[in-house]
This record gives sequence, structure tokens and C-alpha cells, in this order.
Amino acid sequence: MAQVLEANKVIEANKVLEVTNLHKAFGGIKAVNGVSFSVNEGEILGIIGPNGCGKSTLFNCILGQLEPTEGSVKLDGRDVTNLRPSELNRRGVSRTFQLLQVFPELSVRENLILAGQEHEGSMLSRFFGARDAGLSKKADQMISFFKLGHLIDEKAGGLSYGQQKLLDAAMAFMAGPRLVLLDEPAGGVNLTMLGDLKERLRAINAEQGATFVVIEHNMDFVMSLCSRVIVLAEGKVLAEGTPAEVRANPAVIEAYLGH
Amino acid sequence: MAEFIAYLIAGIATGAIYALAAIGFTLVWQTSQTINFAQGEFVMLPAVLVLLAIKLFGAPIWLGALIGIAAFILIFGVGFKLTVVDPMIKHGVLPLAIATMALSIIMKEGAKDGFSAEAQNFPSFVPSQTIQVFGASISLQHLAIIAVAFAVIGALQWFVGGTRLGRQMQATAQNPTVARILGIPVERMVLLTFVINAALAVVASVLISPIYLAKFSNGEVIGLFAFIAAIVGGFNQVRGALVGGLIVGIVDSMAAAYISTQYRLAVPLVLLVVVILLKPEGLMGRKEERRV
Amino acid sequence: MKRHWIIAAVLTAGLGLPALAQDKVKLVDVIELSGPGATSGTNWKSGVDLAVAEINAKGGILGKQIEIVHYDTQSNPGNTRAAVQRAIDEGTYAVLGPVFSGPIGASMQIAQRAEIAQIVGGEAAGLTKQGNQYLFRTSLSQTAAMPKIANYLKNTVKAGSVAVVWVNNDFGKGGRDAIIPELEKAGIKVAVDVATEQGQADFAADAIKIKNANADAVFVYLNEEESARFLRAAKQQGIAKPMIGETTLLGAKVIELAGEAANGVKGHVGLSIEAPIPAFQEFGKKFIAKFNYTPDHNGLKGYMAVYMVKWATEKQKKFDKKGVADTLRGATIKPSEEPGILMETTIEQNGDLDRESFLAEVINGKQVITSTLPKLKP
Amino acid sequence: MTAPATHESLPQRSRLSLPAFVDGSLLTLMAGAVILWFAPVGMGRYGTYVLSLWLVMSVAVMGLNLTLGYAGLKSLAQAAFMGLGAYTTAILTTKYGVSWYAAFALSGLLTFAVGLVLGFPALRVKAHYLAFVTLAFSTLIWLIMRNEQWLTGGVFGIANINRPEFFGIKLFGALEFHRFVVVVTFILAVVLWWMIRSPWGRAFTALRENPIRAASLGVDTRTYTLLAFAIGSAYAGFAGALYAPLVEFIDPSPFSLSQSFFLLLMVVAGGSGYLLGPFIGALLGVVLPEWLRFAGSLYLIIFATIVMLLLIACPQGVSGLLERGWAKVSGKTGAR
Repeated sequence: MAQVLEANKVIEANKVLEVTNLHKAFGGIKAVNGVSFSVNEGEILGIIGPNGCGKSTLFNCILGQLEPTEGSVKLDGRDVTNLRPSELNRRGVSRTFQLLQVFPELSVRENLILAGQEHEGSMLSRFFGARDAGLSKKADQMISFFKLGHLIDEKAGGLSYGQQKLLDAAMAFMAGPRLVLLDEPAGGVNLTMLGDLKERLRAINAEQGATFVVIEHNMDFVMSLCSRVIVLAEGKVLAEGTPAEVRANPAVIEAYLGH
Repeated sequence: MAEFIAYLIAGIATGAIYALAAIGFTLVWQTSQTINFAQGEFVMLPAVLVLLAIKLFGAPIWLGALIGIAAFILIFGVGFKLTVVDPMIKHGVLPLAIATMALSIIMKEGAKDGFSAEAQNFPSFVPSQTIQVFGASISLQHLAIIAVAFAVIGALQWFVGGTRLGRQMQATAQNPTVARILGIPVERMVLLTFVINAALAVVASVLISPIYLAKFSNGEVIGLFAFIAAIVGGFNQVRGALVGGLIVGIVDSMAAAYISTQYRLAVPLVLLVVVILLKPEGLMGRKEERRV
Repeated sequence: MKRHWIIAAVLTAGLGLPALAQDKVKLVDVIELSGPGATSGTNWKSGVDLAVAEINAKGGILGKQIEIVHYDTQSNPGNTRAAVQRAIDEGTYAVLGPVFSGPIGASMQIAQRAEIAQIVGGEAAGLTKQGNQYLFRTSLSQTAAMPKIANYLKNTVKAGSVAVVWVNNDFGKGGRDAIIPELEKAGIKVAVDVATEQGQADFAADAIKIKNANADAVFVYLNEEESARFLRAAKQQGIAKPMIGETTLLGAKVIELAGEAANGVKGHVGLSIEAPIPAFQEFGKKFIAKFNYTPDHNGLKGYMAVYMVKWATEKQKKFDKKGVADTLRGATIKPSEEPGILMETTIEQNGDLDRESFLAEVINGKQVITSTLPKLKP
Repeated sequence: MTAPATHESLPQRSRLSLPAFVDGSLLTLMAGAVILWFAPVGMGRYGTYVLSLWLVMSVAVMGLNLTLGYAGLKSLAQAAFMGLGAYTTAILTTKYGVSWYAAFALSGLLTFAVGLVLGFPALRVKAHYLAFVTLAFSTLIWLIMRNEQWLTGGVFGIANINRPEFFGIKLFGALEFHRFVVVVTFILAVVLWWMIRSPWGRAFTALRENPIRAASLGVDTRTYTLLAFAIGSAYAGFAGALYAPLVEFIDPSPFSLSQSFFLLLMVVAGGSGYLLGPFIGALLGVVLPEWLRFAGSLYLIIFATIVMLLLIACPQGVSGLLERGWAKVSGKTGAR
């Protein structure tokens, strides 16, 4: 298995996600203006840029939440442009949101089971089958992995902000995705938990071989987590490279500090 | 052609009534994002209260009108806001909407038991003469309603856009949190909206009742048509009520004339569905932001 | 779970109370006091109350005071059925009401099964065609009234064509379905057939439509305030053709509400406090004195319903529920025997009534009876 | 509504997924069915009839509770769907001699299908616009019921609707038919109970709370929205199929727009999103007015005032009120 993967890498560097010439305009405003990039299997890609540079819009276009005006998105070489979010998720693409998005009325365990249940069986089996869809064990593992074990039966709405953020991330990993898009995972999280989060993400990346794309404001977080970084400005790719390269790029310094 | 004009004018006259009643929907929607299912009863009740005041105190018409109107604005402007809307608004719009349904039952049954189960004549402030326009007849009463509907909506637009108080009210409707930060007395602004709503209901009631008669059950029909008018015109714009009202009035009149009297009611509803599918925010409505 | 026990216990207590005082006779009136039928129902209820008060003041029926209970049907068939069932469970002597045909249709089998007389205010033709031996009307059915209108249109108005405007509920549709064949038989053309909604507020479009049809006369079959609104709209549109109606259109309420627009309206009247019979006018005065409004024909119907029960009981000289129906069936009640019946009334085997009726006209804001029509089977 | 007494006694196993009250709900349903089976004894036909009517309305409210309370879709056409079911059953059984059971199934199937078709606008337009579309639909259906006399009997309705047989036992009597209604209601309630605790129920809740997040987790929001609405509508159809033989007569009036409003009121007043809320809501809407009869003409005012005060005091309805009360009590005992 490992050999096959190795072989593939040699032939095609195995691109998980390929975004080609993506445009998105709202009325006259071009939020995303011809962005192209690709994500390789197993890497952690960071996307950074000043406020309003089109990061979140780019995410929403890739994930089918918004319809791109132009351009294409390919997953494992197959065109997935405009595929519905739920369909994309079932093909192994998972995400978190910039603002907190857990289900406050459901318990922590229920939140996690929900995140996994649509990936197994059919609609009918989900009606007639077990109520936990056979995911209780996995939920338990996931929750102890994220160190929330003591909260498993609490309602998600009662958790602290940081705990909800961890739960949010845990939900994204519940179905064992190949590609995870994280929208500002560090926003509003305190330093201790930030460390936890980073460590967890690294572990998943290493153990499961999951690929990440991270949008982030927190430069330190991105620079220490990611293997490669793309800088967006005014809807376009400004620079691309390893954290060190990007940090040294004059155009990037200009974009961040020039204004 | 003369026939068509007659139907058109009849439709406009009716539509102005719906418009006047529909303003209330848009006002309440803007401040509290809820639907007041008692809006029809709001238009029914002032006339009944006026007649009741005349009957109870043997008062002359002007005094009865004064008592009835003051009582209505106090109870259903200030009281409604303080006792029903305030405690419920933070719990989402649905329980509040249901509470207004219960309120409509109370108003209807109260008018029936406290006043009369039968329709009553209501004195008109406009002579009931008829004039001829392009060969079609229209009464002065209807003309007055059309004029008032336009004037009221014009005045509201001016008030909201052109006065300090009005702009504060508008800011409150659009974003109460920001308005509060800007130092606008949000509570007072919301209260003002409800008082204006009640006052407009009074105006509509006084103008409509001489034609439609004062009866406890009148709110059902007026409420439904005003509701349709508000949806078609756009819930979040006062001028949507005017446009929606006139369109629904005209469409209703034309449906009775050229389609089918038995399915007359269906035509404005089909219009409603078409509008929702093509322009969900209504013809005049502002798109409401969608949270992603 | 505990709560369910409590609910069940309360339900049992609340719904299962047996009630029948010994020295009284219980009459339950199941009637439209809310919903679309509220106006008719309130009139009927007042009529019933007036009759009960009179009878009790004079010593009751066979020495027993009447205990009257009104149950609201909300103009809803399901609720009506519940109310009639409740009335029977509570041991009512007879069921009075309701007025609307739908609720009557939903509840008449219950009274039939219990073999208890149900005296209703409905006029729809179909009610008495189902072979129910326990259902009785208090007014002429539409099948009986409409031929008289058709005759009137043909012979007196001399109309070659008629515009028909009717309210689309059981009352209006029943009347419309009854008059159309009669008009055909009389050789009168139906120029336009306009349905209107119950509770409709605006009649401008309907009036324009009727004006454009240019018929010789307009037959108006609407409820009270809709009649008034229509007459006003018709006047506003300048319709000069004669307005012909049946009972309701010439009623006091319509005249009061329509004002000038009611002048010149003509037609057939089944029951009216303006009828040239002293008993009717007397009733009208008593009613207005007690309730402070002018009754329509439903007030008269409710009043007569109680007196039908009284007459039948006194006739059989005992309180026998089934006997009330048996006594009423096929009987002729004369005012000389029972003044409360107001005019001679024959009850046919199927529950229909036969009695005199009137032709009337509205002149200067008053209903004026122009002639009296004999019974169909004198 | 929770049945908290069972909470402690259940084995740890059941705490693995949803809190234990779900199983308490089933026990409550079973106990309720047994009680209602025997409740009418000595109650008279009127009491029995009101109990049956309560259960039938509960079925319709249950459906609306699924659409509104669990999936968060606002429908103003529940009474219209109930009418579709009632007319389907009445027409099939009286005019074509179809057995009630087949008619019952067809009523559910038809309303399910119509719900699917009507649900599509719900996908196009969000939030309250579904309410507006269903409002239009509700009135259109009512107009058809009233105007198409050849099919529906028009304003005169359909009379003499027969009650079904149960394996040769005739159900003409009030008590027999009541028991039949108890059984059917129980089965429908258990199916719903099962659905709510299955992964479907979780997906419905997710749909109500945050459809966009739900979609990003693979929840096919389109299918679940349609399903919730169609199943909710089918329950109204089932309720209609029971209503027709219960009243033995139908006309358009109980299926009007104002009745749809009234059903909505029952859901919210009973407690939307609570499994047993519909029973309480229907109790408020059907039985409470009957209890208030002693107040004479004021009974509707008293009824509406009670509902309004209830919602002002507790917008989660009676179920929310009970839950709140229980939390208070158990909070105190928990401190022991």
C-alpha cells in the first residue's frame, strides 16, 4: 500500500485538490479574481492574507456554498465545481467555519455522531438501524483525542468557547476525511488550547495522512503548522512557498505592512 | 374598454384599503421580525370601540371617536408592545406570532360579546357621493381612502428618511445593537413604531368601516388580503404595502371579472406564489442578508 | 406517566358528569355562536332565550321549568357533533339548532340514533331528503321557496333574464341550485351567475359584472351584511334594475345597514316581524325590548323551535323524547292551540314545513308586505 | 416533555447515546395508550368522542411538530393536508367501496407525495417564505374542496362516512371506534418516536439548528427537508383519514386556513420539538375549550387568554414549562 502511494507520488505528486482560475463576483465587486493553486496529498497548506482579501469567499466557492462565477475545482482529478456541500463532504472533504458552528441543543456525543452518520449506510439503514449509527465508539475516541471526554453528555451549547472550537474541529474529523479545510481555527482560542489544537492537527496529519488547508489570521500559528503557504491579496495569489520563503517575500511584507 | 376601466378603478379603490391595512404588517416586521396575526383585528376594533363609546356614554360622535381611538392606541399600541411583544421577542418570533393569533381570538370574541354579533353602520366623515371617472363610478369615500393611503405612506417615507426621529427609528429597525451603541433610545423607538402602527390601524378602521360596516369578523378578510399584499409588495418596506395593496386589489377585481368568481380568491394567491419564487423579498422589498 | 393518570382522571370527571335536575326539563341549544355563523346563531339563540323566558314565566311545560343550555359549535361540523352528543349524553329533551347545513349534516345522525327530535334552522334542500325521521325545520326549505320566487319574477316582475348573485356557502349554493332549474322552467334566462365569498367585504367588481350583464332583474341570495354591502355597491355602480330577494334581502338588518340602497328591493319573505300578522309584530317588539336589536328570521326560527317542543309535549301530555318527534311528524300546529307558533304550520312527514308566506317590498326604509301567498297544500 | 422518573432507573447502557428520556417517552406512550383504552368507561359517548377527537388532532399536530419542531420548517397548510386525507378516505370509501385500510394508506401516500412536490419551493426559498407558499396552497386546496362539487360534495360535504371493521369486529360504537383510534394513534406515535431517536431525528434537528453546517457534515439537507415536510404532511393525511369516519361527515370548514393556524397554535402551545408536546397541544386546543363550556359565551376569550399568558410566561409551551418545573424539583433533590 505504502509502495503504491510512493509510486503515485513519483508520477503525479498526487494532487488532492486543484483550483483553477477561480472567480467570484458579487455585483461589481470581485471578491475572488482568478485564483489557482493545488494541494498535495498529506500536506498542510496555509492560506493567509489581510482582511477582505477573499479567503472565506474562496473557501465557500471551493466547498459549493457559493457558486463561482468562473473557474473549476477538482478533487482527485475529478471536477467537483458546484457540487453540493453535503455531496462534497461525503467524498471526503470536510470543513470548519470561521464562526462557531456546533449544534447547541445536541450533546457533544450527538454532535459527533451527526458528523459521521451520513457517511455510512443508506437513508433506509439510517432509519431502521442503530440510533448511534454504530459510531459511539468512534465518537468516544474522537472526543478523548480532543481531550473533551468529561463533557461527552453535555449539551454543546453549554460548553465554553474554546471547548466548542475543539468540538467543531473534532466534528470535521469524525468521518475520516481526506481533505480538511479549516477556516480560522485559532480565532478566539486561548494560548493553552491553541497549543492543544496545533498538536492534535499535527497528530491527525501524521497518523491518518489527512490533508489540510488552513485559513488563518494568526501568523505564528500558520507559520509553525503549515508546510506551505499561499498569500492572497485583493482576490489574487500574491505569493506562494514555504513559511520562510513567504516571510521573506517583499510583496507580502508590503501587503501586510505597507498599508 | 370602459368596462375594463371600471374594474381597474374598483380594484384601485379596494387595493388602497388593503394597502392601508398592510402598512401595519411592514412596520411590525421591521421592528420585531414577526408577523402580527391580529393585524386584521387591529383594523376591525377601533371602529367597534368608537361605536361602543358612543353607546356606553351616550357621547356625541366626535367624543366617542376620541375616547375609542385613545383607548385603542393605549391598549393596542403601548399595551400590546409592553405586555406581549417585550416579554416574548427574545424567545424567537414563532411563540410571539402564535400569541398574536390568540390575541386575535380575544379581540374578535371580545368585540362580539362586548358589542354586537351583527354588523353595524359606522358614520362616514366623507359624504357618500359618487362621481364618474372615465365612465366608471367611484365614491368620494373610496377616493378619500386612496388619497389617505398615498398620503400616509408618503408621510411615513418622509418621516423615516427626512426627520431625525424617523432616522433613529429606521436605524433601530435595521440594527438595534448598533443603534444602541450610537446612543439612540432603542426602546422608545420601538414603542414609537407600535404606537404609529396602532394609529394607522385607527385611520384605516375609520376610513374602511363606513363602507365595510363595523363587525367583529371583518378582520379575517381584511387581514388575509393585507397579508397577501404585504408579501407581494415586500415585507420590509413601507412602500411595499402600497404597491402590494394596489396590485392585489386590481388583480382581485380582474379575477372576478374575467376569470371565475368561484376561484376569485385563488388568483391573488397564485400571484403570491409566483412573486415568492421569482423575487422572494417582494416586489419592493430589500434583500435581507443571509448568514453563511 | 403520573401526569397521564391525572389527565385521565380529570377527563373522566370533566367530561362524564351526569346532569339532569328532576323538576326541570333540560333543553340544549347547539348553535353557531362563533365563526362564520355567529350572526345567524346569535339571533337564533336570542329567539330561543325569549321563548324559554316566556314559557317559564307562565309556569313552564306541564309544570316543569325549562333549563336551557347553549353550546357553541364554532360553525364547525366536528364540534357540532361533539356538542349534540354531549347534549344527548346530558339527557336533553330535544336538540335545538344548529342553523348551518354542514354542521346539521354532521350531527343529525346522532340525534336520529338516540331517537331524539332535532329542530334546526337550516334551509338547504338536501337535509330532509335523507329519510331522517327526527329532523325538523323551522322555516320553508329552499325547494319550497324558490318556485315562488320564479313565479314572482315571471308574472309580477316580467323578467326575461335574470342575474343571479349568491354567497358560496351551503345556504347560498343551496338556494342557487334550487332557483336555477325553476328559472329554466319559467323560461327565464340566467344572464350571469356570480358567486361571492362568505364575509366578502368588497362587491364593486361583482356589481360591475352584473351591471354589464344587463339583465331585466337581479336575484340576490346573500347573508345579511353581504346583502347590504352588495346593495350599496350596486347603487354606487348605478344598477337600476329591480333587486329581487328571498327573506334575508328584505330583512330588517339589511334595510338598516344598506340605508337608501335598500329602497325598491322586492321579493319573497318566509318569516318576518313585519308580516301583517299581529303575533309577528308583537314578537318583534318583545325581542327588541329584551335584546336591543332587530331580529332577523333566525330569531323567529329559534323562538318557534322552542314552542314546537312545548306544543308536542303538551299534546302527548308527558315527557317522552321519542314522542316529541312522533307527535310533530305530520302535525299541523295552529296559533289558536299554541300562540307561540305565530302562524299555522304544517310539518310534513320528512320534516319540511308548509305555511303561508309573503311577497314584500322595501319602501322608504321599511319592509311592506304586498300580498300573502297561500300554503302549498292548503 | 421528559418523563424524568425513569431517568435514574435505566441502566447505564442507554446513556450511551441520547439521554434516557427517550425511552421514558415510549413508556409514557404505552401507559397513555393503556389508560386511554380504558378511560372512556363510564364517560358517555360525548366524553368518548372528545377523547377520540383529541387523539385524531394529536396525530395531525404530531406531523406538524416533526416539520416545525424538529426540522424547523414553518407550514401553514397542515389542516389542508388533513383535508386531503379526509376527502381521499371519504370519497374512496363512500363512492368506490374501497376498504378503510386501503384508503388510510392511500391518504398517507397522497399527502406524502403532495408534500414532496410542495416541499420543492422550500428548498428554493428559505425560512418564512415556505410559510407563505403553504398559506397559498392551503387556501387553494380549500377552494377546490368547496368548488368541485362533483367530487367533494362542495359546500354540502360528504355524509354517511362508514367506520371501518377490525377483523370482523364492527367499530360503529363510540367506544369501539375510540379504541381503534387509540391503537392507530399509538402506532403512529411509536413510529414517530422511533424516527426521532434514529439518525434521521438527529439530522432533522441539525436541519433546524443550522442547515449550512449540517450540509458541510454530509447531511443531505435537500432530502431531509423534503422528508420532514412530506412525513409531517402524511401524518396530517392519516389524521384526516381517521377524522372522516369519526365525524361521519366532512365539509371544507374544518380544513380552512384558520384551522391550519390553530394547529400551529397547538404545536407551539404544547411545546414544539418535544415528543409528547402534540398531545398536550391538542389537549389545549380540543379538550380545554370543552372544559371551559361552563363559562358560556366567554369561553373562547378565556381559552385564548390562557394560551397567550402561557406563551408569555413560557414560550416553549406547556412541555417547556413542565421541563422547567422538573429541573427545579430535581435540582433540589439532586443536592441531597
